Amino acid sequence: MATRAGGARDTQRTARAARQAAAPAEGRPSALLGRDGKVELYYYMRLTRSLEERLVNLYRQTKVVGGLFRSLGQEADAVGSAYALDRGKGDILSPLIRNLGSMLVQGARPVEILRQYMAKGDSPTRGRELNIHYGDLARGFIGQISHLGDMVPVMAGVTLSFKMRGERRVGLVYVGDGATSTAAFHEGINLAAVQRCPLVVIVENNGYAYSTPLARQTAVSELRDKALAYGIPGIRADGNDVLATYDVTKQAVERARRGDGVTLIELVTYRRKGHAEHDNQSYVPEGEIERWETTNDPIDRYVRELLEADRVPPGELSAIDERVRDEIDRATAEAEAAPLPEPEDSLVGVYSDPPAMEALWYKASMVDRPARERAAARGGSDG
Amino acid sequence: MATRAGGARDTQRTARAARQAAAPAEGRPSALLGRDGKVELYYYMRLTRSLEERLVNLYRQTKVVGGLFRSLGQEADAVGSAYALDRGKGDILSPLIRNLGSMLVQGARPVEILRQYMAKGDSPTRGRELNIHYGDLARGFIGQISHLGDMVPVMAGVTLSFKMRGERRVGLVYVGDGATSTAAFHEGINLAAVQRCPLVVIVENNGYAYSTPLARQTAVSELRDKALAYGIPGIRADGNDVLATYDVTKQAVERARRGDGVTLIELVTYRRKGHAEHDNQSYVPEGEIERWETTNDPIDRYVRELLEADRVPPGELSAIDERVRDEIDRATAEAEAAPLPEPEDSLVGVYSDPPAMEALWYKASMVDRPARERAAARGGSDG
Amino acid sequence: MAEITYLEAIRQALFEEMERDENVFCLGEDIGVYGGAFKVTDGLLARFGEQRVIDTPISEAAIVGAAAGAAHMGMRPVAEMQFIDFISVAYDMLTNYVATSRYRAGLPCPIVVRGPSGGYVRGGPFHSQNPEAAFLHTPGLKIVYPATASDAKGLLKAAIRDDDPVLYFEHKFLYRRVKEVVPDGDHVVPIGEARLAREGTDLSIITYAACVWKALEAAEQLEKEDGLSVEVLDLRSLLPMDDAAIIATVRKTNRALIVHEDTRTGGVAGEITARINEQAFEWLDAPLLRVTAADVPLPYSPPLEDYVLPQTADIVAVARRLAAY
Amino acid sequence: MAEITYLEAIRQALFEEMERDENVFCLGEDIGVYGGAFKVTDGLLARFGEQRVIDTPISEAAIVGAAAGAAHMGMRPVAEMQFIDFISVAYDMLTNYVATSRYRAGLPCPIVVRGPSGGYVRGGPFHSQNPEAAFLHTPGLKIVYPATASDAKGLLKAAIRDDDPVLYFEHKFLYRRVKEVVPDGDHVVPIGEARLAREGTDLSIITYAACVWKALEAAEQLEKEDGLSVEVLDLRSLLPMDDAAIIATVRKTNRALIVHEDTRTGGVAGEITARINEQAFEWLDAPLLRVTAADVPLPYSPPLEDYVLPQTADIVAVARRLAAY
Ligand SMILES: Cc1ncc(C[n+]2csc(CCOP(=O)(O)OP(=O)(O)O)c2C)c(N)n1
Ligand SMILES: Cc1ncc(C[n+]2csc(CCOP(=O)(O)OP(=O)(O)O)c2C)c(N)n1
Ligand SMILES: [Mg+2]
Ligand SMILES: [Mg+2]
Repeated sequence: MATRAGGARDTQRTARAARQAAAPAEGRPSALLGRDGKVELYYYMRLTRSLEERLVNLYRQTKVVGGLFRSLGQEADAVGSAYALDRGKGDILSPLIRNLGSMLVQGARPVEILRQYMAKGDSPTRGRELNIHYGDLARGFIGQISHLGDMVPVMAGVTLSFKMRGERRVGLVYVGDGATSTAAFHEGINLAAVQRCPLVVIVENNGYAYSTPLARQTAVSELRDKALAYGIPGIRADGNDVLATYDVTKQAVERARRGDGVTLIELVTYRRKGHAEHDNQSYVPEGEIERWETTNDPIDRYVRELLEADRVPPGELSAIDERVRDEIDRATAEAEAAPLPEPEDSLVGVYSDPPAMEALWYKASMVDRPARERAAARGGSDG
Repeated sequence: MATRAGGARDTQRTARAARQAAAPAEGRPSALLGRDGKVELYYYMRLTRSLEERLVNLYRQTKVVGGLFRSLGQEADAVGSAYALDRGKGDILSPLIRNLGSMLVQGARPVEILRQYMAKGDSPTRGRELNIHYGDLARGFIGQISHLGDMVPVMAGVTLSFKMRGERRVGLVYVGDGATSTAAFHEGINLAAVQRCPLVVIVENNGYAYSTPLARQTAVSELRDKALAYGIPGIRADGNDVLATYDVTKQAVERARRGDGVTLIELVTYRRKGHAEHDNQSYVPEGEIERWETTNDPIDRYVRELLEADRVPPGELSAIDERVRDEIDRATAEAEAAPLPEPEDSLVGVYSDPPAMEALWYKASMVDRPARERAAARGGSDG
Repeated sequence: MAEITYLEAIRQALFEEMERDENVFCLGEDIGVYGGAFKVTDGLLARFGEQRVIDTPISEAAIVGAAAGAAHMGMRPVAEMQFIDFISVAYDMLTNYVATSRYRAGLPCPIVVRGPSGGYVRGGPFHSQNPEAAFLHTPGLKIVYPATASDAKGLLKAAIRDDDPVLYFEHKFLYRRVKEVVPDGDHVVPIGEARLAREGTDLSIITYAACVWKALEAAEQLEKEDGLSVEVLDLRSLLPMDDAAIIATVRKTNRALIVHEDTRTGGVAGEITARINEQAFEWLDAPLLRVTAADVPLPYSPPLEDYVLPQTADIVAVARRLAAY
Repeated sequence: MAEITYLEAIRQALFEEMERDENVFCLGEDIGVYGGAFKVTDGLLARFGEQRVIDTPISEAAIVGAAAGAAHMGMRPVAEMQFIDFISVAYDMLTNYVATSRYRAGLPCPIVVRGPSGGYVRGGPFHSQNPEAAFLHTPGLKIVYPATASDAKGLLKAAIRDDDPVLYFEHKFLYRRVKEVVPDGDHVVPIGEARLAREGTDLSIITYAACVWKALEAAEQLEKEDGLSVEVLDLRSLLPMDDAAIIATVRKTNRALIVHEDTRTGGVAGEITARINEQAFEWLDAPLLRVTAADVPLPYSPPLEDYVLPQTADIVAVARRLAAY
């Protein structure tokens, strides 16, 4: 019946071959991490969790402006995957709302996160954008916007430019299970695949998109199968195993760096908190959250591994916890002390030229600044 | 490495199972078509080709307003797939630009097509839309818009309503190879899949999207693999074999009617003419077109099959050719005689209420109608 | 009869219309089990079941497209955008497919697309948008944007019953802040009719949505402090626009300011200015002035958002200028 | 120096900018081997190779998104929409991601999105659109829409060199119908400056794109038949808009009509009216009048299209009314 090719079997063979090409080889990359690297992974996971816990406190004190988004129970997938990038080589990632950990790995500072959440004038976006929506090219992360999926085409373009210029840099973009249904995800990953851009797409499957379980999002049961539509390898790994996450990502990153194109990685994890703090998760089947908490917490699992397999002394880990606490305390004090932005800063930087929009003439009466007198004096006439 | 399920093999098994479920069974549905049915398939293919040839003549005489789009060499896939629907049951299809044949099967009349192309006032869209962009719910076809992919969500909604109301009707939507890259294709087919809508998606792989070959459109080599991302069966068949096309579509249609959801069918064919008449196909490798023309013309192939396997006397087929010519001659005369629309009809029917937009006051001076005097007399004041 | 909130008014309209007509159904993200991000569809799933309250994938283009397809078949879909900001993903479907359907194909497309809109809520640039200006420009669509609980209910009912596509923008700042007793029975507010929110003789404020309340506050203050009699016209419908009501108030007071929360350039106020200019030029004793957001993406930090969005004090300042002109 | 067409001017600008700056590259559907649906990019592939002239899948959102990503990295992408009508698919990317990039993230996004626009070509509702009004409303974008070959070249160069995103609309009716000798050398036309296309004293026509030519025809006719001296202002840039030039012509002639090919309601003329009203109210001796398309999707059959779109005769009729006011 099929004319131009030989039917179902060929396709499956291709798909299988693609998977094998990217499947972890005998020697796991994480074997080369060394003790320091392994401990550092712990540090970033702990920093993520503790920083979010601090944010919960601040949220309850109504010091957070807007919603609060948690990655409780998902710290391993963000940290392990970001750690697989090479910051020295100029790799770049674009996180999603539950990838605070990946930003910390790239060098985002707790005080920045706190200022963002508190809408401070010296926050990285000067109070313009919320929560972890910010970036820094120099440190290798680009801020997301709210519209899900949109960062996939953007990162396709970032990595297209690496390819065009012959730079051996790699990009990594995160999407949630829900975001795989978006228009932008599809157009972006397909373009990247056909252009063989050096891009890794992490699909963080945490079981839910807001209240919507995976089964209502898509008819596939494993999100790695989304890769099959784009002719790229699709890998699935345990997102709550930080080393496994590191391993699969590292292999995909190196594959991209070699010029072999895009890999999609599904990291299986679980969203233990609601979509945001206000969400009471009434839609979650009883016992599900507790099961993940007690049997599959990524930090607990990793601590056991460090203590048992790597024989890290417990004191070393609690010293890290201490250091993290200190860091966050200092950052909190610093962030809380910072002022909110000046109203008129809102007019600055829409364009490169002019550097600021002219204030609407009637606003002059509200903020008492000499610079505005002129505009006010003109009367109802300068639009 | 995979926690929630067992790795690559499971997925492949699922995919294979899905394919087998929809693969043609021993008894081909076309075996039940009977002689009349088989001859009717020939009639529609011939009608498609001859009607387009007439349009080429009219185009050269500059009687066609706008571009002309051919389906030369693709008649089988449109006719065979549409023929698999059950018009008596209220099935509905939405064609694309190369699916004139599918509309003819649903009862579109040559005179309508000719009037559309000549922008006549009594064309189905009263001169508002071009070429084959029109529909008729009563006859079971919905007109496309130019924006590729957009009909997929629309047909998802059409078939969702069948499901909601418990109607045993089926929908069928055509997209080209190029249109699989669109946002709307992705969002629409995924929604239909997860809702198990009674929808058949035909991907007409004719090798090109305008000048862009498949290899620049997507990194998959077989478009049926797009189905794997949506958890639905993906079938591939020879689109130049009208009976094979009928068979796979019929099975997918019955599957949909049973409530088993969406099937994606890739029909492999070839676009022997340019994107539109003006396109000189300079980008096509030498000999490719001739090869398809001489060795794989769907009408030639079917004629041989009818003459040899079904022992249809040649005279019966030439009588059909004759009948088609007559029909088209009459339709041409009728269409040519029809007047262009009245200018002011352009204002009618944007909304149900008001039934027409008010004419801009200054247009009154151009069309000399008493009804407009009033508006003109009002002066420059009624917007 | 108890007071109900603007949000509850919307919920009631959905409920009553779904009771009235079995062809009415809802689709959108998290509208079923969860009852919607703002709980607007709370209780619908329990009452009407999964077939009529459909949780969709995150696919705004498909939500709108599927609504259109179902509408062709006689259904009356109400599609929710979780935040109206995401309607941008469905921009093609709405402007090209939905809006032209009747005109180009004679195919009715009676859908409602609704969702939480507007700012003053510290939502930042992607959870505060006012998308009306982007669609005002599309023949074939209708647009409503209510300011009161009664209008929220009555306009949603009218939108669902309308034979053409209606964009129904609901202001999330008003959801729980605005309450009133809504008329009993089958309360329907016709699309295309403005509402005189306050009578006055010295000048007119033409506005809609959350700014209606700021205009009323300003009018109050201007009356008290300046002895000015200010008329406030709440447009409610933006497409079609109630030209008669706009012209009537301008011819009455001879001075008008136009207030909207949306950014200035290319905003709805321009269109209103053009219409007044064409139809009441001789009645104008002063230029038409606009009070709007500044032309920037809406920032999130309170001092920034407050500065960018129109405030009561701005309206007062401009009204004084206008009165003194 | 020979005359070149509007189309050739665009091609030359692309060519010269790609020669000048290796960061400039083009991406879009069928722009490489085929040279674009209108042959605007003809020859680029041969000269600059596949890395800099990229044929993409049919994915307008990805084309614009990828352009943005590359722009962040220092590239200067020029993205083609095969017809500008398909920019609607990229509406979210443009308005939410691209336009806000500098403001919310300090991330420059110097991209150009260009494509064949406009009607008068029997293209029907989906190959004739004028999308400027949909984007005028988006702070962070710039919009240009040239009428002459010189401006087509000079504005495209300016757009490519601009540090912010520019929507560059090119009118397909003008592609091969308009020709002129384009200034030698590195001809750059600054964004934001209107062009006085004809001087006059009795009334002003403010317009842009293909309608500039209709306005000039009308001015000619009005001079001959009515002895009227008509000034024609070609805006060229719509965002930012050249308020100074608009106000200057209105203060000079005291009577203005605004002409655009796009539909009336929500069109750019509303914004222009508001600005004139605010800044030159006392100078107006007559209402500002609009000549625009009727508020319908653009139909394809010649009598319908001709009736819906603004014609020279319409401009003449309205100008006479205005002169007699
Ligand atoms: C285009 C778009 N539609 C809707 C939303 C509203 N929304 C924000 S988060 C969310 C769920 C996301 O789920 P998922 O992608 O699985 O990420 P997760 O929150 O689970 O990490 C939704 C629907 C959005 N941000 N963008
Ligand atoms: C969203 C969108 N982008 C671009 C176009 C312009 N366009 C019209 S047809 C075409 C190629 C279509 O190719 P394919 O889907 O393979 O269909 P075929 O013409 O081969 O039947 C393109 C790019 C369009 N119509 N819609
Ligand atoms: Mg999720
Ligand atoms: Mg094709």
